[in-house]
Amino acid sequence: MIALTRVSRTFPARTETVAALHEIDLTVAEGEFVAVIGRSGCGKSTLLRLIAGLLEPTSGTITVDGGPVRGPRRDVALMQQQPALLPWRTALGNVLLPVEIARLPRAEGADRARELLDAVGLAGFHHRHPYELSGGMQQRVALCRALIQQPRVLLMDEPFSALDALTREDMAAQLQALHLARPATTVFVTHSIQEAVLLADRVVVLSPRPGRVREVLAVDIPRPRSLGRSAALPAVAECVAHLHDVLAKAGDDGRLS
Amino acid sequence: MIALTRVSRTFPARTETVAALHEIDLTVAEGEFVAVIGRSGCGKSTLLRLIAGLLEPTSGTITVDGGPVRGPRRDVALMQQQPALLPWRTALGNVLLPVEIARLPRAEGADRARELLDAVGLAGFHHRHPYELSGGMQQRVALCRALIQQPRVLLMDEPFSALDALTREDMAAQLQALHLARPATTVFVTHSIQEAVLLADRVVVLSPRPGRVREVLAVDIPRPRSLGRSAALPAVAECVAHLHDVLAKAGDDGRLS
Amino acid sequence: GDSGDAPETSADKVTYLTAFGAVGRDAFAWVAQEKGYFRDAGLDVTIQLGAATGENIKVLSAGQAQFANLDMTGAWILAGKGQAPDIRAFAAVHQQTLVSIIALEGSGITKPKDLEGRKLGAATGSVNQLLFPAYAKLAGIDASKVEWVNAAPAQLPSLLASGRVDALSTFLIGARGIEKAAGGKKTVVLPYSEFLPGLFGNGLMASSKVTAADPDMVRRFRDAALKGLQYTLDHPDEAAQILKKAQPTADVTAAVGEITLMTPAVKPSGVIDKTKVADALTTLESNGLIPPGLTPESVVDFSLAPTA
Amino acid sequence: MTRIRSWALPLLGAVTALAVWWSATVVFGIRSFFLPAPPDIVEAFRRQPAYLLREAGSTVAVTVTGFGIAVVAGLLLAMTLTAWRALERATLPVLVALNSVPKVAVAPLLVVWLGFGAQPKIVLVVLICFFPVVVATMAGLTSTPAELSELSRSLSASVWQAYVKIRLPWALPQMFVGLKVGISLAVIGAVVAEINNPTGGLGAVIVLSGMSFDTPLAFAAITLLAVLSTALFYLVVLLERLLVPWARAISG
Amino acid sequence: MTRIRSWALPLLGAVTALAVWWSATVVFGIRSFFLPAPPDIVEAFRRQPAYLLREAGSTVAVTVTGFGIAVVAGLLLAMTLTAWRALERATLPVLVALNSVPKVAVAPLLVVWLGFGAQPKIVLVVLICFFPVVVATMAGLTSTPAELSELSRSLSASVWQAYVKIRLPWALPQMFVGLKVGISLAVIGAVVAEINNPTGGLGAVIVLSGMSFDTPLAFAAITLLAVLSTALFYLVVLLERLLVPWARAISG
Ligand SMILES: Nc1ncnc2c1ncn2[C@@H]1O[C@H](COP(=O)(O)OP(=O)(O)OP(=O)(O)O)[C@@H](O)[C@H]1O
Ligand SMILES: Nc1ncnc2c1ncn2[C@@H]1O[C@H](COP(=O)(O)OP(=O)(O)OP(=O)(O)O)[C@@H](O)[C@H]1O
Ligand SMILES: Cc1ncc(C[n+]2csc(CCO)c2C)c(N)n1
Ligand SMILES: [Mg+2]
Ligand SMILES: [Mg+2]
Repeated sequence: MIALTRVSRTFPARTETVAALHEIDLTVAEGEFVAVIGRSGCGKSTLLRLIAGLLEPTSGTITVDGGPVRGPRRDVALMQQQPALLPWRTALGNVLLPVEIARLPRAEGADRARELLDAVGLAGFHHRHPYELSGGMQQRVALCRALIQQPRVLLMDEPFSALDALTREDMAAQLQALHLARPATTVFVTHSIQEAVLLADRVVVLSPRPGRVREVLAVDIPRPRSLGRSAALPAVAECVAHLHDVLAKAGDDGRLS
Repeated sequence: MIALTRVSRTFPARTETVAALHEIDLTVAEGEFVAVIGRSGCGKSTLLRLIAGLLEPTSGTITVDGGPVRGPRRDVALMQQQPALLPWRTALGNVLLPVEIARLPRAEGADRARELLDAVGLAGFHHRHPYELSGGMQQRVALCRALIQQPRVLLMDEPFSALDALTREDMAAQLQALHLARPATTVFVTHSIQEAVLLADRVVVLSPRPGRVREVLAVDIPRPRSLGRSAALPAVAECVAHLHDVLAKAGDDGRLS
Repeated sequence: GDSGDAPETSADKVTYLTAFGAVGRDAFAWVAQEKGYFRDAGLDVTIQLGAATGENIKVLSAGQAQFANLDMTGAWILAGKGQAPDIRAFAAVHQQTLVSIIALEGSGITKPKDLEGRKLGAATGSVNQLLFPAYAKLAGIDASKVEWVNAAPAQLPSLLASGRVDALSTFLIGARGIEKAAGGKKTVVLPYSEFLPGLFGNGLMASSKVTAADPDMVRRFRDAALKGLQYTLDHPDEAAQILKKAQPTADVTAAVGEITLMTPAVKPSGVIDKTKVADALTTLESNGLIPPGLTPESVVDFSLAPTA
Repeated sequence: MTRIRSWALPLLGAVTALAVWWSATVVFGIRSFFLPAPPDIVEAFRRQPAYLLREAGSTVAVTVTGFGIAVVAGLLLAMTLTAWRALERATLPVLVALNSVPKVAVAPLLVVWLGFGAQPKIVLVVLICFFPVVVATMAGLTSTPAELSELSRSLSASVWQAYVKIRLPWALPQMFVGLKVGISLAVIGAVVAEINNPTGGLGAVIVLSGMSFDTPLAFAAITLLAVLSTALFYLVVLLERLLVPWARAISG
Repeated sequence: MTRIRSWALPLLGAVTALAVWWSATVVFGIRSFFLPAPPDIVEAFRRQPAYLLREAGSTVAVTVTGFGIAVVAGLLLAMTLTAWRALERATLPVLVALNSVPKVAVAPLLVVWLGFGAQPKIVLVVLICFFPVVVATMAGLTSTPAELSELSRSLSASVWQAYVKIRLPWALPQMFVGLKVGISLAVIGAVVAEINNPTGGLGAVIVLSGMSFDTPLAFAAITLLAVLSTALFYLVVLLERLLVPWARAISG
């Protein structure tokens, strides 16, 4: 479904050019759930932007659904790292934006939007504007906006970063349920190794500066994986410990003082 | 150092008033490190804003250093939930903002800013503007900006939320080192129960809607606590498990679908 | 504008431009309107407020108005430059130019010679300035010793009253208004016509397109307008009241003043004497204001102008 | 309390301004021909209130019509120019050049071309207030935050959808800067047109009363104009409050 | 390639505008005293280039001086009014009312009060371009995002520091809307003053040549004015590029 071949991306700057990604090779099969982890600044967001067709690679080729990526596609949804909510719309209105843009039936869309908002725990907040919501609430609105599109490809950039541990687990469980019911090809950037292991078919570890694929770990734990308490399963613990080590060796970023 | 007595805060809205915090009683001793955890939207950011003097309580009293809070104070530093960087300043320039505002010697400040930026892994990025930085990098710049003030009271709102697991551990370790060397009275909002346990003298659990103090747990593990791997210590694990349970019972927010 | 009574079905719809807004010298048009002279002549006249000579000529040329009252001397200077080739006068309102030097009593200006070394205000680029060298030569003063100040016409009285200039060159009929502006001080008036008697003042004009297409209508308009002029001279106060009724901004006292001051220069017949026109053109030529070659026929339609 | 102060302060300001003006005329002994004192103006107004109000009505009609046309046209042009940057680079300099032609010089030409009706006046109003609307709206439309542009692109929004759903709402607060400057200029444009072609309106009153040396009447017209222009300005401000309440909420 | 197109497009626009104008004069057989064709204007310019350029220089001097004063004063006023909202509520309506007094009506008074020198002209320029600068800067100064205001408050920044370090830089892109509108108005203000009091400058050329029916000369002056005004406008744009490069970087 998604295939990156020797994809590099640099950003020009006054003094020196920043190489964000270097010769990335990666394929994601149809319906597969791939998690991406890596040090801050290693190019995860850049990777998602490239797949979403928002950025062009400096070199290399990206194909989605067999065709080269020339720009954003309707069947690809991106949840950005920032909530990026429209301040003049309520929570519900923000979730409905993709419905309006795709010109889908509004009534159905509104029903689904309300269900989604209720599901992420924003039942009483449908008609609140973003500035009346806490950071985590805003992020959940953005999550609903990505999910309402029911895309074939779902790209998520740290979707749960503003959520507390428990809400995070709830959301991850819901995402897993949705994925099992209707498997969208998913690339999921996360900071939590555990979350990556519990959600993904494969975990991609990027090393920083420039971002390269350091390791790809297949997680062969049967689904549905129970989250939270069961994170202590030996298989999960082993994967987590392994990824932790890979990540620790993956770069000298964020060094101790 | 900090004392909240029956502090409540509501937000007016068109239809109904949102009670963000309800009769909070909390004291933080001089040099103490208190972590605050709670469900998304339970009022953690509101609590910090109240202590920082940015919001007024609807009822109740707040004192810092013996005096009632009437507005922001120079010896209180707040790291907000959003990076809130000035887009026209470089990373270094952003870190130097508090130095300039407090009219401290600029050369010394610049040295310290550079040290801090290097310490958080932004050695090559001193002269980059915020839009050239990744989300996690921006957050680290904001962290440096809070730390450069060397305040007597340090209020941090999810300072590591945009960081990957390993960078997060590095940062927490540095923060602990700084705190041991020069103990500022710290209120630290976090999403990670483990982080709360590893850093804090006491962990405050807020229950949502309205936010109330559900439990205050003293963490009696000797410092320096080794982070990362040692998180598996039985004492830590016990605390984490306990807080997890409290949090799970603390509200029905973010319910599963 | 004021369109008078309901037009008859056969009435010719025309637009008439006044010489300078709505002041006493133009009152006769509203009198003709009010008294029904235009209607009786089968005309449905819309009176528009004109601006300076040049603007009025442009409006006539463009066909946005059929008739206008404007300064004939100024128009002919432009015609001499080939700028108003198709404009023809068909009745004179002022038989002599009303351009004058106006100063305040006590300013030390009582005769032309006193102007030397003084500041003179006039409408920007107006005929008043163009004519001054000729006036100066005949009055025996050195024109180069006078400093000119350009300003908008309506601004001139305040420049004089505030002492920013020592005298104005403007139409003598404005004297009453200037006295009002100067807080009741009396004025000293030195008319150009003392030395330049042959020049015309305001006159009624049309483009040659109009005069050629419907000379009869032009005659009807001319006669109705002149009838209004006659009535105005006979009844200055009533004329001023009629003006005030149509144009609420008009000042009755100043209007009566204008009408009585202009009366000596007016022949209600509107006659335009061909030899006088020729003389006037010669005066302009000899003072270098127009190149030679302009004939009376090219500026006046003598088939339409009253001859006696 | 808030309600009371919401009227008290502007009133206080107006009264102070009047007091300064009045005492200046008294202290410096300025004659009413040069600068009439407030009572002279009140007197002038009371002499013919119906006339003045009728002319004010005609000025408002011209102003509002021209402003309306300018806003719609300016909005469309700003959208076109920001959507198609090559067109902007080709036409904006010409627009700037045309805008710099003094309207006072254009007014007589408009009469020559369009006659004495309301048309040339409306055209002048459009010409004078078009530019600020375009410049401000263009600035607003190009200030969409990168993450919102990215959102709209990632949703494959059409150009039109991106404008209607995202860029234009975001631009509204800045567009209102253009509208506020524009409405003030619109009134001035109407007056300039009326001064030039005094068939009606407060501009005609100003120029004609000037010719009759009736400075108090001219100032009565100017005062009405000031009241009218302030009212229109605050109508625009009111519209802003209604349309973009969120802008005040996200800034502090 | 980009370099070439950066000149080619504006040039294309200018040439197209000229072509439309020229062909209009030919097709409709417009006489040169109504609307001269480009060659008439070039001819008029070549008759006395030194004179025209000298007068243009004098117009530029008046424009730039007045604009400079208006920018500084407008900035200070906008800062004062946004820092002290009670003052804003008391004085802004008066300011709006004063601004609506047509400058054309004020110009003669200025001459009576200040004489015939450059002063009344500069004052008129200041009066005409002050308002857009104030409105735009105020809008910019009140649009600081809530989190940045919160930052500045939490740092206990003084009002002055908050303005200089945070609110003003943030307001710059919006302030430039006011500057761009203002510089165009400034040129117009200079011309209006010069038309009224034609002691020099391109406005004097316009009104004097208009009086003597030398329409091509008037249009030569108007053309120079357009060129000059466009140049000043793009100088402001250049300044914007230099001062607020980050504004383009954070929007898309
Ligand atoms: N300005 C505001 N207007 C209205 N309601 C507000 C406002 N600020 C906060 N709230 C409400 O107050 C409650 C607490 O918000 P707060 O931001 O303190 O939560 P939080 O604990 O920080 O959440 P998170 O972990 O998601 O950041 C929420 O229900 C929110 O909707
Ligand atoms: N627009 C840009 N201009 C210049 N450099 C950029 C730009 N966008 C990203 N970069 C650089 O590219 C690198 C990768 O950035 P990216 O945002 O992809 O990181 P990330 O892995 O998402 O980090 P984080 O976990 O902190 O969000 C960083 O070094 C960043 O400085
Ligand atoms: C108060 C007053 N001032 C000036 C004039 C004269 N005037 C009016 S228009 C114009 C220009 C004609 O070339 C001139 C000289 C006047 N009649 N009344
Ligand atoms: Mg990222
Ligand atoms: Mg929060």
